[in-house]
This record gives sequence, structure tokens and C-alpha cells, in this order.
Amino acid sequence: MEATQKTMKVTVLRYRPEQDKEPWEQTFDVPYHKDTSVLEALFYIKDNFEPSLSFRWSCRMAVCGSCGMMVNGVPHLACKTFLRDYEGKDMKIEPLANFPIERDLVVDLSDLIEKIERIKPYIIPDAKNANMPLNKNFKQTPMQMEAYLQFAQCINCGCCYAACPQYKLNPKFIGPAALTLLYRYNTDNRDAGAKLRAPFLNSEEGAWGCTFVGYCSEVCPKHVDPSSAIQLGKKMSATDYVFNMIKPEH
Amino acid sequence: MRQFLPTRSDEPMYWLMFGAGGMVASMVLPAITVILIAAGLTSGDLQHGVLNLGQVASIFSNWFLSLVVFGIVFLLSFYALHRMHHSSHDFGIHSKLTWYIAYGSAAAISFISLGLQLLMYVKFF
Amino acid sequence: MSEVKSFRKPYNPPVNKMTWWLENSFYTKYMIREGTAVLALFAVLEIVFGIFMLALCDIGPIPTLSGIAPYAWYLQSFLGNPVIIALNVIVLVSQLYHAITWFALMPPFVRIFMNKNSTELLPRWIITASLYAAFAGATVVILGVAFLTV
Amino acid sequence: MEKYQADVAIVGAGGTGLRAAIAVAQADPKLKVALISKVYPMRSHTVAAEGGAAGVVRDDDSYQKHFEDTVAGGDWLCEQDVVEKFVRQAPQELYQLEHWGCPWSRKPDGNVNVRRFGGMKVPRTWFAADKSGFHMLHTLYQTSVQFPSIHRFDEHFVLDLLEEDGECRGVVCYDLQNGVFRQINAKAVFLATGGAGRCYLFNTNGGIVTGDGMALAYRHGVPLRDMEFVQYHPTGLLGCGLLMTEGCRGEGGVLYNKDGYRYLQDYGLGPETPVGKPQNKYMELGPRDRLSQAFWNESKKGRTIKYPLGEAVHLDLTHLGEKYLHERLPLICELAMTYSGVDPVKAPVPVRPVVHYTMGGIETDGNTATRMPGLYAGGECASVGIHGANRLGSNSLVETIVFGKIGGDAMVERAHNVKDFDSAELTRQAEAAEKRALSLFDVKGTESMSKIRHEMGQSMEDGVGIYREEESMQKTIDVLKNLQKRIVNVGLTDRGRVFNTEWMNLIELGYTLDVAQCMVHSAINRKESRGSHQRLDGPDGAYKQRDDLNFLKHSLAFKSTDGADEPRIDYSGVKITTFQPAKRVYGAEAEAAEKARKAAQEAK
Ligand SMILES: Cc1cc2nc3c(=O)[nH]c(=O)nc-3n(C[C@H](O)[C@H](O)[C@H](O)COP(=O)(O)OP(=O)(O)OC[C@H]3O[C@@H](n4cnc5c(N)ncnc54)[C@H](O)[C@@H]3O)c2cc1C
Ligand code: SF4
Ligand code: F3S
Ligand code: FES
Repeated sequence: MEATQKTMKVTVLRYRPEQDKEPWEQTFDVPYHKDTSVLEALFYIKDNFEPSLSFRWSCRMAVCGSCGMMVNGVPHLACKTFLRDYEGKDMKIEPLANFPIERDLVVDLSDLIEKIERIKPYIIPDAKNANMPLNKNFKQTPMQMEAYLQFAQCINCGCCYAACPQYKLNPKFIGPAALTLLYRYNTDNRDAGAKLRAPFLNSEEGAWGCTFVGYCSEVCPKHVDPSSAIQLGKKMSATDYVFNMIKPEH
Repeated sequence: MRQFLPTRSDEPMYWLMFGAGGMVASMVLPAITVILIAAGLTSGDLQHGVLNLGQVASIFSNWFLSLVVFGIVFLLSFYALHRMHHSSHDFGIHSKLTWYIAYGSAAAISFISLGLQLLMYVKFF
Repeated sequence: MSEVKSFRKPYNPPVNKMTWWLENSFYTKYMIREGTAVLALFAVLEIVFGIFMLALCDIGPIPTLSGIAPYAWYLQSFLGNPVIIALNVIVLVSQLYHAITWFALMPPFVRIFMNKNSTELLPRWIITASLYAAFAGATVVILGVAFLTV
Repeated sequence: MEKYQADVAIVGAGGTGLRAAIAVAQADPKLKVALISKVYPMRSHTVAAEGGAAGVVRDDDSYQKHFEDTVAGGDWLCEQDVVEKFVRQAPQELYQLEHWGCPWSRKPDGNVNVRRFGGMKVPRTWFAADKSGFHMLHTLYQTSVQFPSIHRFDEHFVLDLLEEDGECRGVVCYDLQNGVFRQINAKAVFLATGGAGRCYLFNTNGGIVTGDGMALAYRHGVPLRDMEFVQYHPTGLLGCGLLMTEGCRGEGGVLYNKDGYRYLQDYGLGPETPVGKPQNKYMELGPRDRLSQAFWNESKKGRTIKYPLGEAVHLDLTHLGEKYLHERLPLICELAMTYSGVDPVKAPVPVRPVVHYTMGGIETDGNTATRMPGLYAGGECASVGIHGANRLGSNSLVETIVFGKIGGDAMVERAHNVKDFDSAELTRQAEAAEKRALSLFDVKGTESMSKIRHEMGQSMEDGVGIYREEESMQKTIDVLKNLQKRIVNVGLTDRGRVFNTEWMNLIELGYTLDVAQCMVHSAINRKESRGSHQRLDGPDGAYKQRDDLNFLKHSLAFKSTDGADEPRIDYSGVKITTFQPAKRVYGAEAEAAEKARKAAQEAK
């Protein structure tokens, strides 16, 4: 645990909407030791060189989802990425890809948020359970919980959207995190809302917009495995399709 | 505020065929390719080389084996053209035309194969 | 909400729809994986072409040389052509690549529990391993039959 | 400036703010709710809570026991009528979250499970592995999106409250994304802005936990209550301060000093319980203040372990085994691995006490109303009276939902009784606030913001830490006074309006500094030791003891009206209903005391 100090050349993409036509690069020499995260490197830059540098952060423990950004071209959480892993190389920090850049490392996430909210991410109970009294819980065995729990670990950081080429090519694609959330609620045994969410799952913009590139799962810092959730979602959608052919709803 | 719900995609149908075809491609296509290569290498010997007349005749005179060959051709062509259709999206081409070309060609290839196989079955045996 | 005035001027980084997949090796591998379909299509066309040539033949009870000329041409001049042989070797490599990636893609589709009372999921390696076993079995059977019946 | 006419304005979209918004939306969908937060709701610091939330469900448990644990844990500085209400509503709210989809960990039969927690007699802490706050927050956020009457103002930073005729009537905020200001009028305003851990250097809190709401209320004449009570959590990861949840000890983790000795038995928490068999209120499951104090004493005795990053003790979980640890404490394993390079499965984790929670806050009654009509407060930024001098772990997550709901209902009532309004005066105030914020751009000084922040944090650690003395506290008072003078000379390097975090951080730092001042002034005036406020001084060490005669009362920090740049400290009574103050004891001593009490009761 020695605090040996080395330095790394860190290049940050800057963009100030009121002054700049387009983003530009700025390079800093940042001292670091074994435990220095990219987020701390940014603190160092903000405190010592460029107080005007803007980036989002809060928890610094990889749970609030604020600090997604590109490190050497790959989406990462700044607080969970360490300079030690880039030893001997230079580092380039850019805002999350595939989102409009608002300022410096801050991107416009409103599209992601809108999609998360669009797919009805809440329990829609069936009539029988709609008014369950507040001294009783739904029965849910550990196994029933395990069926969706991994897909409930998403922190909405947006890394998977920055990774997904289908989202890059077609911003209408509902995308990995939101589709994962949809699948999470559909598989929760307390929920009976799959019918209401089906239109989103079954559409071109839904599960079918995914060509299983799989990079989303690769970069997800919380190991949510969105690509798996989407493929399971495709299975769900295909089953629904076949049933609908046999017995149409209208 | 009214929400416009997106329409249901017909993708599941193609996707199911694509999945089956992809599985066929990975399970048997390498072996088939080896046979094609071997046939090319042994093609001097029309009687004892790989895919010699006797071999192929016994395949196409057997309705079951013939059906298996057709199945492979059908699934593989849908699988391959489905993937190519999606790849056109990956190059930024979003046109209904690629849809027609892809599934049209796959259907054509399958029909041709089926027709020829039937023809052979009736004509030769 | 209506904006009275906004200081925003978001910058949309340009997307090159033709070359994006060269930006990153993960994307490139994905495109190669998708590209194997072209060679699979080539193999299918070869097969159908063979069926076509065979259908042109006239194999009566006693096949004559002229009767089987189309298929003989297919075997000797087409499949036997060194260019085609080389192409088929590429097809083989590409389909092996496809098989490997395909088997890697399957486990995410399977989310089942080990047994009734456990919260442990069936491990992914079991699914992958059984796919490889099936692949080996199918290959042995097909090649065995093909080479043993000549 | 754009104006939004709401019925209810809620500042803060953490557990408290979201619960309040849902309560309003459910009670009356016609009421327009403005939910304002300086970050997206799921970034709020509730997300970081690990251990769980307390609520009575087991047959061998009772409201009475939860009540007694809470009041005794708070060293009798609790409002007992509020605690009574709180413990009754807690399970209800926890079940409500379960119905909304929160993945509370289960027993094999499909019912919710509870775990042990420090200072609680009976296991009663509901948990979702060790991501309880994360799952609660996401459940609340996701549930809230189905209510169209909730209008969210995400990434809007509140600059000031609007008041007219002594009533709170709205807020003015800065929209970070668009760079514009917004005035939001409302019949009721609810502050749910969370804690103020960022007053200190070494803390478990997120960067956004800067005490904004407390400072806003304080600047408008509402007192901050019991601000001297700042909780140190005994097990923060050495170096970064990230939290190793109390659940670690609840599951059976033990603490060793450098001699491999379980030192807690030397501090009235013994006798030693067998490793792997934790017992409530003994040893590692004693209350947080006691454990943090024990560390301080061990350090004085030279029995802590020296690391390059500082002194630590060892939190040992290795005996629990890999499978159990990964199931019950997955986040802990990940955090320790990532941020400290230690795998808890294989080796003990170096930990030390770290600032964690502000027991005090905006003074409110049991229904979250402050003394200013129209202004309500709940959650960590408020002092509704349940934590007293020391909060028990897992009482505050449940506080957010219980008082979020209560606050929501209270505001619905007010919104039904107050007429809609807008006035030139409110607009004038909003414009003044805008002008004040913009004037920061004109400062030409050379003072450094990061230096001020660092000096504040350091002097708070030095002066108002685990143990406190007149002299060091006075030093902190002087430092903070000086920093207040320096902060007006911070020149900004950038005048941009979109996402200008430099500008926003400066305003935040102003809030934090005000709150820090309230903490140290409240502390220096409390000449006794109680809960998390422990003194070492006084004539003959008199302040080392609890002094119910003079200090069984809340301290109130008011903004001085005479222009002085320091708060004025006053006091108010403590509501005691049934549970008379007694000595706060743990371990074997507690058992003896309990027996004696029972005997006395029987004798009667
Ligand atoms: C690491 C950690 C672990 C914890 N573990 C537990 C536990 O196991 N059990 C337990 O009971 N408690 C625990 N706690 C305590 C508990 O999590 C908090 O007390 C509680 O979550 C506070 O919730 P809140 O809603 O009051 O505030 P927060 O969740 O902090 O939300 C504050 C909100 O206010 C907004 N806000 C603040 N200032 C402004 C402004 N100026 N303008 C606009 N918006 C603003 C923020 O954006 C945010 O939305 C833990 C705390 C920490 C730090
Ligand atoms: S799925 Fe993973 S990468 Fe995507 S938003 Fe959620 S946590 Fe981030
Ligand atoms: S990267 Fe994109 S295409 Fe699908 S598997 Fe992931 S969403
Ligand atoms: S700061 Fe919260 S996820 Fe990185």
C-alpha cells in the first residue's frame, strides 16, 4: 500500500456550449497512486488546473450511476476505473458516446430517462392483489426473486447505450437498460402487467431492434447483463407472437 | 396526453427461422464445407470420389434424405439473407427494398431447390 | 415545457454509418461474425447449383457419359477448380468462426435453475459444452457417412 | 423568469422526497406536485444505503421494544410521542414498498426476512442484500413515474425559498441544463435535501450531501435542532471512507485490534460473544457511537494497526465463508476488493470510524411542519425527533418513507385549505435571488474554493470529532469564521451558464459552511456528554458525564438577527411520555439493568 507517486498524461475532451463551436482536447499531468480512480484524477484537475471543468458525480462507490464516461474509447464509471490499470499508457477521457454533449463531460441523458419511464417500470398487480393490506407481503420465494434480481441491479448509468451500435445508428431503439427493466418487471411474480408492456417489447424499437452485439453486457459496470435480458425478452415476445397467431386478441 | 403505441413487429417469424438456420449453420455447415472441398479434391474420380454419382443419387432418391437437404437449404438461405438484411441496417441503409431482396431471394432459392428436387425424384426414380 | 430562453447548445458528435465498426475491435468482431453469413449463402448457392446440375442429368438405369455431363462438369470444373477450392477453405474457416460465436451467444438465452430448491442457475459452461459436444457428434456422423460410403 | 404554479413543491428526490410526492399524488391527483432535485432522482444519496430499514414484523418483537431501543439509543433526547408514531408506521411503509416491487430478501417460505442490527434487541431490519437503499430508491422512483401529477424538475438546483407574510410560498431554482432560473410557487414546500456529511473531510456521503436544505431553512429563520450530534460510523473503509455496512457485523463480522484482540469487551460491551454467533446489543452489535469511541481509545493506547493511509482496526468476515458473503454482502465484497484491494472472503478489511449521518436538522413537529407555515421538512435534513443524540442503524431509511408519507399527507391538507396565489412580492424575491447568484460571477478575488472546502473539513474533524474539547472547538469556530470571510472572495473562472458546476459548488459550499457553523456552536454550548456528542473537558472533567438536569433538552441554532455572522443557540424541551431517562447500557450490564427493572416492577 505504498503511496508511490507516478504521473500520467490525461487528456480530457472539453466543450463549453457558449464559447466553443465544437469539442477540443486539453491535456494534464496527473499524479496518481495505486488507489487513484479516474474520478479522483478529475477532482485533481478541477482543484488544481481547471476549476471550470464539469462532470457529474456523487457517490464515488459505483452505485449512483452519475459518472459514466468514455475512458480510452470504452464506457466506464469514472469512480470504478483506476489509473493503475492504464499504467504506461496515456489516458483519454471523453463524454459518454451516443448522447448529445451538453458541456465538457456532461451529456444529455433525457432520452435514456424517457425510455426507462416509458416502459412502465413498476408493479402492475392483478385485480386480486390490487388492494393488498399493508400488513402482508406478496409471497416470493428466493428462487422467484433470483429469476429477475440480476436485472434489477441497473444504476441507469448509460454505459450500455454508449456501447450499443444499434442505439448509435437508430436513436429510436429503446435500448439495453430500459428493455432489461421491462423484462425485470415482466418476470417478477408480483406483476401482471406484461400485456401493457408488450407493445414496447414486441416492436421494432423494442427487443427486435437489438442484433445481439453484446457489447452492452461487456461494459456494464454492475454486471446486469442487459444483452441476456433482451434475448430472453425476444423469447418472450416470440412466444407471445405465436400465441397471438393461434388465438388473435381482436 | 395520448400515447401512441408502437406496432407489433413481424420479426419473431423471421427470427425463429434465423435461429434455426444459425444453429444448422454452426452444427453442419462446417462438415458440409469439408465435403465440398473433398469433392473438389477428388473430382477426378467420378466413381469413387466424394459426392460421386452413386452417393448423390442415393440421397435424392430417398424422400427423407432429400427433405433433409431441402431443410438445410431452406433454413440456411433464410438465415444468411436475414443476417445480411440486418447488416444493411448496420451500414445505415434503411429501406424496404433490402427486405424484399433478402426474403425474396431466400424464398426463391428454397423454391428452386424444392422444385429441382421434386423433379429429380419424379424423373429419375 | 416551453422554454423561455435556454443557453443550451448541445453538440451531437457525427456518426459515420459506414465505418463505425472499425472504431473498436469489439464492433469489428461483431461485423465479421455477421459477415460470415455471406459465405454461408455462397455455400448454399453451391449446393443448389449442384442440385441444378444434377437435375439436368439423364441417369437412366445405365447412366451414359453424356447423360451425366452436367454433374461431371460441376464436380470437376466447378468444385475442382482451385479458386473454388480456395474459396471453400475460406468458407470453412468462416463457418467455424460462426459456430464458435454462435455457441457463445446461446447461454444468455437460457436462464433455468439447477434444481427445484436452489437459487443457483444452470452454469453457462454446461450449455456451451453441450453445444460443442453436439457439434462434434454431428460432424463425425456426417463426415463418417460421406467418406465411408464412397 | 419562467414561473410554475404548483400546489406542492418538494425539494429533493431521495427516499423522502419521492415518498412524499407519491403520497400527494395518491391522495389527490388534482394537486400539482413539483419535485425538484439537483440530480436525477436515482442519484440521490439514499441509493448508497446498504444495511436496511427497521420495522417490527417478528412474533417475538413488539412496537414497545423498537420504541425502547430507539429512545435509549438516542440517549433520551428523542421526542417520545413521535417515536411511538414512527415505530407503528414503519412496518406499514415497508410492506407498501414490498407491494411496489422492492426486492426485500426473503425466507425460503417466500416471506420477508429480517437481520440483526446494532443497538436493536431483536432482528428487525428489512434488507435487500446489502443494497437496501439502492433498491428502495429505484422502487420509489420507478413507482413515481406512473403518476402524471408529479412534475419533475431534474437537475434543478434550489437557490432560495420564497416567503410572504411569514409563510413559505415557493422556491427559486437554477436549471443546470438550460442555464436558466425558474420560480416555482407552491402552497406548501417540503425540504427533503438529505444530510450534511460533507462538512467533514472523511465521510461516507456523496458529493451532493452538502446540507443545502438545512442552510435554506436556517437562513429563513427556522432553527436547526441538535446539530452537534453527528454520527461517526465505526466501520468506514480506510482511505476513501466508503461504508462497510453495519450489516457486516449483524451477519457475524468481528473487530480486532493490532493484537488480534476483540477490544470492544474493554468498553462496556462485553462479555465476548463467540465468533460467528453475534448477539444483539453485545460487542460488535453495540451502538455506533460506542464503537467509534472505542476506536478512539484504542488509538490513544497505541493498539490500532498502522497503514500508510492511516490507523485502522480489522473487520474480519472470513469465517462467514465465500458463499454466504456473496449472497448476503455482495456489495461489501465488491467495494472492499475495488477500493481497498482486500477480498473479505480471504482477509480482514482495514476500517476506521467515519462521519456518516447528521442526527440533527431542521426543527419540525411530528407531522414534519416547521415553525414557518407552509414549510415542511423530512428525512435526514430534518430533526423530527426520532434520533435524539444518536441514530440507530436502519432507523433512517425507514424514517425517509414514514415521514415522507406523513409529510405528503400534511401538505395535501394544507393545499386544500390555502388559496392559489402569485404575487409581485414573490417575483421580486425570485429575481433578487437570481441577481444574487449571478453577482458571484463579478467577484474578482483569488481565493480558492477547494482550499476553503478542505480547511473546513479538516477543522471540523479536529474540533468536532468523536471526542470534543472547548479549546479545539473554539479553534474550529475561529477557522470557520475566517472561511466565511474568505468565501466571498472566490473568483469564478468561467461565466458559462450551462452546467456550470464551479458556480453551483460555490453556492453549495456556502450552504455547507453555514451548517458547519451551526454544528460547532451547538456543540461548544452543550456542556455534557450524550450519545454521539462526547466531551473530555469541564471542571474536573464534569462534561464527560450526561447531565440531565441542565441538558435534557434540544439545542436550537438560529440565524442571528443582529447581523452577527454566527448562529445564536437556544434550547427547547424534550417530550417524554413513558420511558424515563436511565443509564444507557449495553452488553452484560444491560442484562443486569433489565433484570433489576423487571424485579422492581414485580415488587410494585
Ligand atoms: C453510505 C450510507 C449508508 C447508509 N446506510 C443506511 C442503512 O443501512 N440504514 C439506514 O436506515 N440508513 C442508512 N443511511 C442513511 C440514509 O441513507 C439517509 O439518511 C437517507 O437515505 C436520507 O434520505 P433523504 O431522502 O433524506 O435524502 P437524500 O437521499 O440524500 O436525497 C436528497 C435529495 O435532495 C436533493 N437536493 C439536495 N440539495 C438540493 C438543492 N439545493 N436543490 C435541489 N435539490 C437538492 C438531492 O438532489 C437529492 O435528491 C446510510 C447513509 C449512507 C451515506
Ligand atoms: S444496464 Fe448496466 S450499463 Fe446499462 S445503464 Fe444499467 S448499469 Fe449502466
Ligand atoms: S449492444 Fe446493443 S444490439 Fe443488443 S446486445 Fe446490447 S443492445
Ligand atoms: S460517482 Fe456514483 S457511480 Fe460513480
